[in-house]
Amino acid sequence: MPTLTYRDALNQALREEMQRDPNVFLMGEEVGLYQGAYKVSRGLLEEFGPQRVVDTPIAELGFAGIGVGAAMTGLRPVVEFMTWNFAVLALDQIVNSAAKMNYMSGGQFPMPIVFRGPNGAALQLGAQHSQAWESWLAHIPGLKVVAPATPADAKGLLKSAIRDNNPVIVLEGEMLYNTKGEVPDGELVIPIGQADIKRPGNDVTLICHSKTVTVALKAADLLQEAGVSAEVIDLRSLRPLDEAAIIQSVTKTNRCVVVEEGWHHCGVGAQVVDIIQRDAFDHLDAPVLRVTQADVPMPYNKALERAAKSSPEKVVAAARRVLYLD
Amino acid sequence: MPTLTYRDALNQALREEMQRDPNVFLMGEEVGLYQGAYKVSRGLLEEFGPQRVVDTPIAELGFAGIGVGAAMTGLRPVVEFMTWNFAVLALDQIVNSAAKMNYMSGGQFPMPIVFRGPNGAALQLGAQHSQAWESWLAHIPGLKVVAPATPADAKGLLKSAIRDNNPVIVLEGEMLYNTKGEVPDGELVIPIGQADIKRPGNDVTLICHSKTVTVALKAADLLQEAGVSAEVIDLRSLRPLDEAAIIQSVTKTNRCVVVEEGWHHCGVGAQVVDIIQRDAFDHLDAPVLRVTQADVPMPYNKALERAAKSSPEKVVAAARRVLYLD
Amino acid sequence: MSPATATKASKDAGPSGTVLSADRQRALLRQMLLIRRFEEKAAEAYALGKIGGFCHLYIGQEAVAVGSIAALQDDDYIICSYREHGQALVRGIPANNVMAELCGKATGCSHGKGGSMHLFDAKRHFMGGHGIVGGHIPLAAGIAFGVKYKGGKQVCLCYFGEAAVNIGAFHEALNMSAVWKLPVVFICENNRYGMGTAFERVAALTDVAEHAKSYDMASGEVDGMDVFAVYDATMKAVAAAREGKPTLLEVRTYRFMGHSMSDPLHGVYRTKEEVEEQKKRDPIAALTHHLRDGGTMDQAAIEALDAEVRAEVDQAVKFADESPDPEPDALFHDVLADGHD
Amino acid sequence: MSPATATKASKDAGPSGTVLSADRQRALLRQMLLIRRFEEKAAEAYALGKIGGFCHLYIGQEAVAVGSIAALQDDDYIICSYREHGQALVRGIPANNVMAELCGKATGCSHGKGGSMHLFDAKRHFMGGHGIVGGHIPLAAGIAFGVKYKGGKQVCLCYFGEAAVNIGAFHEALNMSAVWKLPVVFICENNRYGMGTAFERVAALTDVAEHAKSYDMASGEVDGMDVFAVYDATMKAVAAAREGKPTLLEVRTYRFMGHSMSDPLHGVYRTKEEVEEQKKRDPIAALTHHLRDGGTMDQAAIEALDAEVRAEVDQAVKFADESPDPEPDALFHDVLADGHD
Ligand SMILES: Cc1ncc(C[n+]2csc(CCOP(=O)(O)OP(=O)(O)O)c2C)c(N)n1
Ligand SMILES: Cc1ncc(C[n+]2csc(CCOP(=O)(O)OP(=O)(O)O)c2C)c(N)n1
Ligand SMILES: [Mg+2]
Ligand SMILES: [Mg+2]
Repeated sequence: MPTLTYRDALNQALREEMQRDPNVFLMGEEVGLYQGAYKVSRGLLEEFGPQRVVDTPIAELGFAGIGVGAAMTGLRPVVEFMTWNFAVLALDQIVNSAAKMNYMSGGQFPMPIVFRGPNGAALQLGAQHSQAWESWLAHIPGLKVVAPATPADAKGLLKSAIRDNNPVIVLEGEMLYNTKGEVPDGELVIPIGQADIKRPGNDVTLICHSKTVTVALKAADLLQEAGVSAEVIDLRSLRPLDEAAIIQSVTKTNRCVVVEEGWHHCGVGAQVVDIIQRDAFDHLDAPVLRVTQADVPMPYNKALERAAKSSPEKVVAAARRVLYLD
Repeated sequence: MPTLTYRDALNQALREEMQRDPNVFLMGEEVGLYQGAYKVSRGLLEEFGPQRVVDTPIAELGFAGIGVGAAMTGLRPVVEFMTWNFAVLALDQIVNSAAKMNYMSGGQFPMPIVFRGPNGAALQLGAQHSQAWESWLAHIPGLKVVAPATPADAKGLLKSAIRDNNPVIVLEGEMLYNTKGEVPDGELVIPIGQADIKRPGNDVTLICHSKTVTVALKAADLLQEAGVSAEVIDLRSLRPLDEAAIIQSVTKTNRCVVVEEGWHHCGVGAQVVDIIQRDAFDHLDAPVLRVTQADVPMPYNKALERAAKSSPEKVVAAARRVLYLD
Repeated sequence: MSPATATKASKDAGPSGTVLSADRQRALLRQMLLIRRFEEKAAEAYALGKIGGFCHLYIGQEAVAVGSIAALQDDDYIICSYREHGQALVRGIPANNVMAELCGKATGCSHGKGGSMHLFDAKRHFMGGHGIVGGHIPLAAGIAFGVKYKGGKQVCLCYFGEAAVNIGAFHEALNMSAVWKLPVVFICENNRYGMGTAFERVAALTDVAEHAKSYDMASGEVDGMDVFAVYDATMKAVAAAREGKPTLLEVRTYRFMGHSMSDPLHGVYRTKEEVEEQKKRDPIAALTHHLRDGGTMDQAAIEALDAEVRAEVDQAVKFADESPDPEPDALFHDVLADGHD
Repeated sequence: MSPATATKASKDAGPSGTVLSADRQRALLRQMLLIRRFEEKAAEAYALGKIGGFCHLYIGQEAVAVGSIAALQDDDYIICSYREHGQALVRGIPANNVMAELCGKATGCSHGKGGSMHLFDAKRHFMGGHGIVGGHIPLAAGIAFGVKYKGGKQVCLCYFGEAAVNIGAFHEALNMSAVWKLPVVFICENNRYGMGTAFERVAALTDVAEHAKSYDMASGEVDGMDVFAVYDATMKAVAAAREGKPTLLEVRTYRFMGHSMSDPLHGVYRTKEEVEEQKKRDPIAALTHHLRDGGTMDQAAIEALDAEVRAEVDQAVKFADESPDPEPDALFHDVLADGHD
């Protein structure tokens, strides 16, 4: 199987879907001539021309709305946000137009649109450029939300997102774009809503998504050294959540730690905990613990930033606590 | 003690704080000449003049930012959103400017600003005008978030909010404005971060805030008829959460239902559940259950809307389940 | 308005060159009356509690929807704010289904899920009423983008109030429409107030059309009480739009009712006298005068037409009354669309 | 630029009527050199990994910050985008503390929490660098609102790039500034590109100043490579702002470096030739020529000044290198401000 970067896997998904369906087009800042701020759209302008690879002004609210309007005419827009930090300006269109249009029209306007771009912190970008929005987006009925962690998942989920008749949020990661992994050529469609066991284990479940999958896998390595077998569940989809996969794992391990990039209060992990205590109450041998970003805006200083982020060490510490090892 | 409407209690808080401190001013759509879309600011233009009661254009992003800028010069702006539905346009200023300014400037710019207005559904306003944003706002470090349910709490919390040196979100309720209650004259300052036991009980804890306090109190009445003593905890403050009050009650009752107006997925209730299972794990005799809005955009039809909202009956049903009565 | 004006205006009507036939003039009157009578009944139904929530009437502004939509082909697109009953009716959504929607019934044009502010009809290319001020202006540009993308010849008409000019979305959408040469016409219905706020209190310049210049866009100022003037201006703008030249039209009109059914007709923000004065410009009175003076319709014919329209509206109320609520299950339908591409 | 121009320009400098003294002219050159040398060192420090994240240099645009801030009083306010090293230095934040901030040190002007994009100095009324394009434009209006509210006489200068003109916040802020007659000057630094996008590809009209007309606001177009022209235009605008008349200035400039340290200097979006051509307009070269030709400074004096500035910047690097990181506890400080009113 070919090895690709996460970036190229996304590029492949875009290219294949644009080849497959002339109604698919890409719009956003710098996606065309500049080949994408993070080069995800490299070569697409050359292959598909400026009508289908549309450079926009810096006007997130406006071009998100233009995407939604285009979807109302049956097109399948892929709207790229240079980063999700800037998409906060477009939330009105995402929430009030895209997520509600089909419902409030009584089913007359399906909304086959994708909003995608890198989410969460990279390195030392400071408070305004380091935000993980998944819990906000997952809160909203009418949206689907995916957050792939590997190149294969990125390709397969983006293809599903583009083919879906609903607005799908694709949360990528600046720190993931260069990571490599095996990606099947051609058709690879991963259904939205399925978690993936990234590493099987028996003693404790580590639930994670996007960038924290690496964190959890490293934590699992460290735990292995201490003789603890951790199962790593990558949620992949945050709305809908794969509740069955979560419950199945916790029913087996009886202990769980949830890791996420974003803030603690009302985060995705809180919802995961809610599901676990509700549906696996009698199987839990310890409270579920969470590892999240520190409850602060992201600081610029490198050491402070590192301390603010979730880490394998923090996950290990939490896992040891739910295992009553400390 | 005088009886006031929630509306007039807010009006009194605004008036007293504006009398007390010339740096306090009110801005928003229709707050002046029109006396407020919901008449919360009645009489303020006449008393304080157009410099301190400022009618704005429909430009939520812009005037929220102007409020933040004014706060940077030491003023204490109270920014009214006609409803929080429209504030989604202003989230960039609330999250990226107000909530982060003090942190990213290394403590040089405290942000004594209040953002307030009605939150959540009223009656048949449809999908775009019926949104409860508390879990989004409570997610953000750098903000405080309060959601008073009674006239006295409204007055006391708004006064605290105005005097606070941090951005405080005050979530009111269109359906609450006409409700009445006793409100002490003059100085009434309720510290932010303290829950309130609205009704003591022993068998089950009902946790609620804002409009769902009435729902929980009615449910408690119904449960009483069935011989169940419910304790009703009004969170009042959603960031910070009064974790001690929550844990104390659940430690006593061993069972809990969390009610909220907003959506389920990553709601405020999820965070409350997380805290309970983490800190009162050994005291829980049943999973915590949640009652929330149905996971749909709000429909216009009256019967569907009623079915979508949380209700005393739904709370009773959940309480009976955690009590293993059904 | 005089026959001469009407004829002259029609001659200037641009590519179509059409002088409106007597039949079409009568049809315009019928549409304006339909809106008026419909809105009167909606007010009644609101008072009776059959309609809930916010309900924004179009009384006083009828010439805008009627005159502008007369310039469209059936497959052109229309998108509106929450004040869209008029446009919905003129576009041909039966009064039955509009009234049923206002009453939240399953037979409503949005199946009872949308209500007064969210009328939709996909088949008729009626792209909705939208509730966030300015929010639908980018959608209009997007619809026009879709048309152009597919090589279609339709245009999109986008209606909004003057207060929306102060919000960012308007500017972002105008700029992109101009840059990408989209087939869209922006129709600003300047009724002088956004809720209780006079435009001049919140806009540095009340000349809405001036904004077009910043986007290198054509513009026009139109008397919104004159249905022919609106028609003419829209014909021109639509013809330009079909060639990829968007236009911003400022149509000067007035709302004879309160902002919504829950707001006062007048009060601190405008006087009773002002409203009375404005009512002398009633667009329906102007058109009936014109038709009578020009001999197109006599008083009896006008009254007959009005009676016909009243009957249609009564029937709509009956239809709505007798229609069922959506099934309880509908609560969970259409949150997501089924299927995949 | 010639002595004549400079003198003439200075004579036109508005209310102040000041002709810039030789000393002040030398001071302007010093500030421009300070920015240039500082940014060169920042690029070096970035390459060495001492600076992280995004780092946007000001090389090529020095005349804008220097010329405009020369028109201010010390207690006037300044607010900027993320491309604000130049303004911070000219406002008088010591190079030491700016460089330390870029390196995330506790001695930085934002105590290491802000970084390159978020330089702040409350005492000096330097209201920050801000990262969301357009986001700080309403803040500028709000600062001006605060000044006016308290009856102060200060103005607020607000810097942003031409690409910000396409975003809604710009329009909302301009409108309210005009309606409320706020003491603010909007300085659009038109360097022709937003990242890799030429303005004409994404703006219907490239004439930024045209937007002022929609807000009934004064405007001006200024040669941003001529420090005196910038000074004169700003003097005029600042004087008007103090009387409650905001101005929009479009200052035409050019960035000699890539958008940020992680972006290419040229490539698909602009050619190497274009950059070389533009470098002939180097504002520092223009000013040194003028000072030399006018006899204000000879080559030796210029070189001595440059050496002095280089030493200052070397010292700043040393200061930053030797400064400590913030304490680990700082992570949790200043999320909330203490105390109550
Ligand atoms: C963004 C936003 N802010 C506030 C509101 C509340 N609101 C609804 S209509 C309205 C006035 C709009 O006036 P205008 O655009 O002139 O349209 P008109 O009602 O006169 O037709 C306001 C403030 C809203 N719906 N959306
Ligand atoms: C709302 C928003 N969208 C996108 C970005 C990413 N971004 C940062 S700077 C920039 C270009 C801005 O260009 P311009 O305003 O001309 O300023 P310049 O960098 O040329 O000084 C972009 C797209 C952002 N910071 N904010
Ligand atoms: Mg209006
Ligand atoms: Mg630029």
